[in-house]
Amino acid sequence: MFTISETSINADKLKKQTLDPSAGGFACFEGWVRNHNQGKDVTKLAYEAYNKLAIKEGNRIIQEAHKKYAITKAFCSHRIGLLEIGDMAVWVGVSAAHRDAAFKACRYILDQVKARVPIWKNESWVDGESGWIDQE
Amino acid sequence: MFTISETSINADKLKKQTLDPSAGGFACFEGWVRNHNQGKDVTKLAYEAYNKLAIKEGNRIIQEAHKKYAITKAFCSHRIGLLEIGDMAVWVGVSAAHRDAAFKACRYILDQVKARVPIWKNESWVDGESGWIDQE
Amino acid sequence: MNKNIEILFFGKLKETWNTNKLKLKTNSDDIESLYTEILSKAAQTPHKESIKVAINDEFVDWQTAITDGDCIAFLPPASGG
Amino acid sequence: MNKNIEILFFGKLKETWNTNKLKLKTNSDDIESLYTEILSKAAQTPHKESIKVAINDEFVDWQTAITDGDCIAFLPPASGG
Repeated sequence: MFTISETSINADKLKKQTLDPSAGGFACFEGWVRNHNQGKDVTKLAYEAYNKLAIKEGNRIIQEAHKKYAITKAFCSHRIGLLEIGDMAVWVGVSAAHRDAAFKACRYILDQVKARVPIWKNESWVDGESGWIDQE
Repeated sequence: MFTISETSINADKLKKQTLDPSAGGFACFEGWVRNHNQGKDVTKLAYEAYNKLAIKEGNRIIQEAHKKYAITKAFCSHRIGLLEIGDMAVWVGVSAAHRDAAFKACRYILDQVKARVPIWKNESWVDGESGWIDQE
Repeated sequence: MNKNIEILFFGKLKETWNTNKLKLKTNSDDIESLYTEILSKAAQTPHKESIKVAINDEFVDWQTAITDGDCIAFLPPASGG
Repeated sequence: MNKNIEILFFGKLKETWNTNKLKLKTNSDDIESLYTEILSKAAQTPHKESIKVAINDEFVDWQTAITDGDCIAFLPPASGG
């Protein structure tokens, strides 16, 4: 399941939802707001989403991961709104019987979410400027 | 750092050690004991290690990961002794500025640990038999 | 035929059009024509090739016909994660 | 020359030699010869190609010389994780 979170991402809760008694492997990725990006000192960061479409597209990506890889459960949550340095921006977790599927599906979901889910990052920098960030 | 754990692996503590204020990406893998492996119902599982050599080899693998990938911190811990269904057998976590390095280093450490670190799995099955497990 | 529509702008396209929402009456038949129609309202020249379009919360292509009451969104490249 | 050595067996090799440790006096000069020497004590035929060897807690190759007081380990393929 893909969700948009307007408050802090609860990684522990998401992990509990992803683990499964039948799945021996669990792969996960967390993206954190750091004080430096593309050579600039970041003071704060905001994510904006086209919520309805983001949730649809995010869930399509999760479904694709289930079709492509032998996985048990997969969750992804993306934070929106104003984030502070040290906040978690995105969480992806996948459980599977084998590590290969867990790793590949986790990476697939993260990459596809970054590329396709309508969410945009706006950074504020120490020089007082701010701007919309183009994709890495 | 690579460690051998004779009691439950403390994933939260390992994660805190791996996260770094300068690293925006965190990738992690957990291996859990499940009640089924290679078509057999598992009742319990024991890992034996050649401790001194395992710790040396595990730390060499972590060092290799640091050389091969632009990562910030990497930890791996492997449980030994008698494990129950639902126990964590191995934990790998990597922090890095970018997701690609985090994912690749996490996978590298896991694969190399499984292949090279002198640790052996002994399973007991519902039929009362037990045996040393060959590599997947 | 005149259609009443709503247009949503996201990310840097809000700056391009200086708003996140436009309501207007249009004669444009498809999104491509609508885009050309509203270009005159843009403060800067947007990079059209990188824009994705949606109607009523679903991705569509630029040739998709517009009907009365549609909500059309212009989306710059995603930059989440 | 006679050397006093200790041999450690791990994993399924403990079953092959019915023990996890042997102390013995040997004339073998390297690990390869030592392995041949102790094969007569094995309950089953081990798969030599899959065995790794260590001396004093460090991986070495089969041609490594044995010296008095060495602790030699025979390791089946790892199966952790």
